[in-house]
Amino acid sequence: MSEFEPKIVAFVCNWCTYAGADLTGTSRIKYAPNVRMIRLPCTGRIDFMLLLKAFDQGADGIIVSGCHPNDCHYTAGNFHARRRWIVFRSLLDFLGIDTRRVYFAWVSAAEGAKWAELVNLVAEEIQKLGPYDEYKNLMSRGIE
Amino acid sequence: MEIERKLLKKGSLGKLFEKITASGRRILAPVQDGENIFFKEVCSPEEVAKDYIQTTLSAKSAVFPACEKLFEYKFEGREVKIEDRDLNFKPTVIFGLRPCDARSFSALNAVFSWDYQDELFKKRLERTAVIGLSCGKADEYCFCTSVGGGPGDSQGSDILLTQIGSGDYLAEVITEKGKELVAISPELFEPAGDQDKEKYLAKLPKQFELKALSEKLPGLFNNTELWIEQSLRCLGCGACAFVCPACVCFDIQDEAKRDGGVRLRCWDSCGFSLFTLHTSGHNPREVQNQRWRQRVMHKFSYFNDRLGVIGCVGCGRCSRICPADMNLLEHLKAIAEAGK
Amino acid sequence: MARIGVFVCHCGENIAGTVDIAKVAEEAGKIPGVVHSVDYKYMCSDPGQSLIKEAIKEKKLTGVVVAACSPRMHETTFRRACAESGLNPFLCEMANIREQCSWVHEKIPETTEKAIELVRIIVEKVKRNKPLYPIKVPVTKTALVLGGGIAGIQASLDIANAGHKVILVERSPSIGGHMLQLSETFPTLDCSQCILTPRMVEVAQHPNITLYTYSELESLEGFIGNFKVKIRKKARGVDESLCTGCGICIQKCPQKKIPSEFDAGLGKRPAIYVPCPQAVPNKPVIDKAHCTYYLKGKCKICEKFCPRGAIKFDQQDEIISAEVGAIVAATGYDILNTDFFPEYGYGKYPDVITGLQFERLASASGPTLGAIKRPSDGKEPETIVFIACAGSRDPAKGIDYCSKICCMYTAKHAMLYKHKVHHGRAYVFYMDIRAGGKMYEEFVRRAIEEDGAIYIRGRVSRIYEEDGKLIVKGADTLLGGQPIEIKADMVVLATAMVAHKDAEELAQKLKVSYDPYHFLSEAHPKLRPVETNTAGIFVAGACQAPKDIPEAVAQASGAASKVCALFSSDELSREPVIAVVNRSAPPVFSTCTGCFLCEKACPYQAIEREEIRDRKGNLIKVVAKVNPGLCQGCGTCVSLCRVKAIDLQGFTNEQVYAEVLAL
Amino acid sequence: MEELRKKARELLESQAVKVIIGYGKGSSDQARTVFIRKPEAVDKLIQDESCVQNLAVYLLKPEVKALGKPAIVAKPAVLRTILQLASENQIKDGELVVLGISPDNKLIEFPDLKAVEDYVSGLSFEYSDADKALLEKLEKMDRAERFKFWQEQFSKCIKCYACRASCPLCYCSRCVVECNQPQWIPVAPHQVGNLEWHIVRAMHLAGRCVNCGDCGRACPVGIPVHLLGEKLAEEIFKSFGLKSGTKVQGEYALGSWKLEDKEDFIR
Repeated sequence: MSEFEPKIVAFVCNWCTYAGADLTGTSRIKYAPNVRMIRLPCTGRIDFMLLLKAFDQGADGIIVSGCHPNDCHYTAGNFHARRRWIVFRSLLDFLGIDTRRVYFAWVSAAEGAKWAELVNLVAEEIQKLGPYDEYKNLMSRGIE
Repeated sequence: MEIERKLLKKGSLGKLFEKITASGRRILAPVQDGENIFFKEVCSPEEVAKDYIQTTLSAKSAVFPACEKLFEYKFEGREVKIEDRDLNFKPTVIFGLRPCDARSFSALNAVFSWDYQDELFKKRLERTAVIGLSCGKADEYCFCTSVGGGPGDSQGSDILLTQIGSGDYLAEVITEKGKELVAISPELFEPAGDQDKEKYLAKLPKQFELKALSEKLPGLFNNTELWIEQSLRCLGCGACAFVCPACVCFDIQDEAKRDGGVRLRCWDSCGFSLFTLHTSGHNPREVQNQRWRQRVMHKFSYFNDRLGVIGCVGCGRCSRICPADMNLLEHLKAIAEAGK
Repeated sequence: MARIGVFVCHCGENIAGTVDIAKVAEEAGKIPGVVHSVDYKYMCSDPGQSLIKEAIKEKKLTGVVVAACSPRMHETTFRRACAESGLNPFLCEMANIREQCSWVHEKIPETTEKAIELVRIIVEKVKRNKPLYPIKVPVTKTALVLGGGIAGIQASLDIANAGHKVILVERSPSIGGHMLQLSETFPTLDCSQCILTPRMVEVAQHPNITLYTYSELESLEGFIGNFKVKIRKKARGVDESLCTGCGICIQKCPQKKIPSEFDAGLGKRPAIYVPCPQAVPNKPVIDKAHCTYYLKGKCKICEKFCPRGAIKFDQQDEIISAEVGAIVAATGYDILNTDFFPEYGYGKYPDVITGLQFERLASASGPTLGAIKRPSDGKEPETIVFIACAGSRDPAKGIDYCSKICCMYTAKHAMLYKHKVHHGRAYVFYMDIRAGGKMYEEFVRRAIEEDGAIYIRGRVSRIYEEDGKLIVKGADTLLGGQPIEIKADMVVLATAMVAHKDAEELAQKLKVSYDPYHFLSEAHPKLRPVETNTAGIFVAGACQAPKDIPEAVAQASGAASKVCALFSSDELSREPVIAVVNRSAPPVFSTCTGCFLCEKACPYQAIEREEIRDRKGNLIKVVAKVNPGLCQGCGTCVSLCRVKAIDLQGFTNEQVYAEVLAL
Repeated sequence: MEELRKKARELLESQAVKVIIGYGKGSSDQARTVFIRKPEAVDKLIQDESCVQNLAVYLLKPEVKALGKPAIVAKPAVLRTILQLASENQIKDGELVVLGISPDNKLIEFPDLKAVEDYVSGLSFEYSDADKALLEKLEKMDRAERFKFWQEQFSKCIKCYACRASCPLCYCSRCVVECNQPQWIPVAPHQVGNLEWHIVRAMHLAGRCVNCGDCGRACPVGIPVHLLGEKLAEEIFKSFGLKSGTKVQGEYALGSWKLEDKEDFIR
């Protein structure tokens, strides 16, 4: 059996984390290649349903990242997002969905190194957790 | 075929289940789940719910699942490859189906083999045998006798069991399929002797004249006041349709992913406003009273006109579960008795 | 059907070094909808761009994906190239296979695989891109400047001199602000009033400036280029058009003992007054809280003596409406006051004063005409203790920040004192000396070395009075915390600069954000220092953060130049990446339910209410509408909208969903 | 009950309202909603323990609106619903008469919605003992067990949307599950479709749900969906100090924020 390669999907804001990840590139800091980025203007734009869709697509881990508090390009998008994630995480946990697989982070445009560390950490931890079969197995259920 | 009357000992059920399972069939039977009773796959009679009037859902999903795959497709480069679905369904025996539910299969069949022969439905039905169970009890929601059925009605069952005083069952073998089931384990089916089946059946007087109802309905189409009056408290959910053993409306859904997808058939309900919504934004059944009218008219008028059956078996489920207490029987009575 | 072109860039070896470019181009070519897929050494070069332009025409492309560097780098380049070839620029997107792929991974198959997927994600997005067009908003070329301190004056003059109309609103009776109260200014020690008053006069006389003093912003509506403001012109009790500023009323007023705001409470003024002789406009106001007529219903002495009949006791507040295209908030600061320092005895001992009070003592126009005298007995102080950071940098007082100007003015105060009282002793307690600025460090050194100010690093713990002296107890942290006690005649507290008490209210009126200290927030701390998060509203001076005169002036000029840039054309063009509320045919009209929960969440107050009516004018429903002038495109409303009635152009639900489905 | 009937008669006779939305005798031992439009019909109104449905669900229904100005019989949960609907711009003061029913079945009259707000502020709202016990049981489970529990529950779901239809706050003219460009939530009642439906419904009601429990009562297959609302209401109160349906102009928990909102889960 080939070694498990986690599938990681990252939803990031354009102004901080996407720029931070660009900086990781310009600084030539290496990180795990199994992350796919979806760029949105702001964490405020990240609909919780996108995370569900990512799991549907077979994601083993998800990263949601944006500007640090008070740094939001749109002043408050990240604050709205933070509230949304507090509630959403509570719901996921209540439903028994593995919140260890959803990572929230503030990565600023200056934190190229933090981005690399984050991706590596997530890749490593998801590697340990293994594929998210519990969710993937739901996909075929209930269809006769 | 002439109905054969046999006696199935209460103690023989276990053996019967064993034999049926061993023959490669699965058994669906009512199983208690909290306050509800659902048809689930079982292996022994111990798992089967006791002493119930009606299951929460009918056994409709055995022949018409809530969500079934029609076909799958895959992208291969720029080509699309379609994979038809496997029609080799596992033979199924539905045990403990009430006579009303058993009757519903003919209503379903009437639709699925009307102008178009629905392969999936037909194949499933072909491979399904019904061991019905007569009703010794009824509640105030039951009205099978008013729509042509009865607590001991055998239509739709391949074998109909009626529990008699001793706890044993009078088994009426009704169809060839029934005979096949008996043949799996003929030793369990003893001669019945002289049993008065009627004695063990629930007493359920007719509540209204079906004929009167059918005759009045066409003239009531434009009686908006009546429909509003009846449906004002209706919330417009699909619960009544989904618990109904005779509702057949479905929706086709394509679920696409990156490399392919699947086409699904799912239950739908005329109670939803979306059911008739046009792309233009126009909705011919814009408000709930129109949808309620459709529900009543379809089941008791259009269905009958086109297919010679009515779309209701009097199981009473829709009224039992309705969150707004829309009591169908009450409404039908009101219509049938109007102007009397 | 989509016809997408994919253009894969080698970026020399930058991408090609780790990613198998040929394979990316080949695999991209297999994605449904892609009709053209090529690679090139440098896509951003002229020949590279030509490849794109030609393919758009030849292959009739409906969308372009450039797989190269970050969109933050070259999106504009490639979008422009598309536009030149007749393709709407918003139909072009970039897949970032350099910064987020080739530069961060090794040369392994997974890297190429990732590049292919990144391209696929963007292809799926572009298939759903729609042509977008810049949003045009008309601009009213009049600016509103709030605050007539040095920042407001500078901004007003700069804008007015550029040929645009300015409305300057000042809430006190005269413009000039705190700068007018100062004695001399660091590091040059030139007279504050000497440099400021000519500017004040210029404002008053400028044909492009309409000045409203003793006035405040009442309300604000609208958006960039199109604000509607209401200004409350408070009743002065004096008809300005009749008053010549002769000052007889001021002399005759029987109330003479009112503490003068201008003199920071050290001097007195009558009930009808101008703040200072240099006031602009030099026309008095009646202080209704102290005027005998308003209090007791009789007096009217001023009215009797006024040769022009300008006194109008029945004058009412006036609401002035105006339309403006831009707003500069330059409302300044306040100083921390009174009971904030019980340990220093401020308010209890008259000779413990604030820095601003010292300015008035040292000012030639002040209550002592420039002589340094104790407020208690008018004696010349032999020893003065100056305490820097009185409140500033003190989390216990709720002020974590540095007030920035105190180190400098404290050095100046010590210097001015020594210049006037040669034998006097000036002690300065400080935490750090912050003298960053042109000639600032030299200035402080001069105070210490030439003028002999004694600097003690440490904080003062307590001040109390004993035998007519103020006992200042502190510690010298440079000497290991050795306790120090100084018998002083006067103590000057370099009190913190704070936001006005009503700064929060102003921010809410302007719909701009503010920090926890109620200073107005700039749009970006580094790169957009004079803009606010509300388009068309700018900040200047100390209302944004503590700052000294040159900084306030520089920021004011910066804000003015932003306003002028905004006024440079008749229409303003904005990025079309904004939210829109869907509209559809009857009977739906819009799927918006009108719950307006988005209205509360929008950081820009861009959500408006629109009434949908039938032909007879009956209200059908009220739905949300996004004001394109205000929306900045964050998309918070989009995630919040339960029915998905709002979508964000450029990042629509369909686009983003398709991106995820491409994973 | 007589008090209520008397008031209802007065309102109808004086034409102050056109219809009374209240409870009447239903099938079996249930109560059902009745729409009383004539003063002589007020005796159909009943008020006892069997009256559980949240009648506010009818306030926004077009056919009911067409009847004219309503008076609504409102137990405490309905009062909260009314306040929540008001803060969502769906109903306005003066558009309806609220016939409050106190927890001990006494009639309370409210001159306006502000009075409803004042009354509601003095009430305490507790979850039922059965709900509390089930919530506690779920909290005690480990994550995987909870997952199993809910998957078993959701496997019963047939997407009849009775939860949605019975919910007075599910008033969207087009529910997100009916939006198909894109189709965020699968329409099909398969396992993922069911899970996502219940997640999205819980999220869309988070900060809005007044915990009347009608969705759980309406479910024909017995899924305790109302627990999701109860859990999130708890979380929102704990984290943000907000409680839906307590103010005429209430703050929407997910449409506001505070600098000090917790972020211990954010790296």
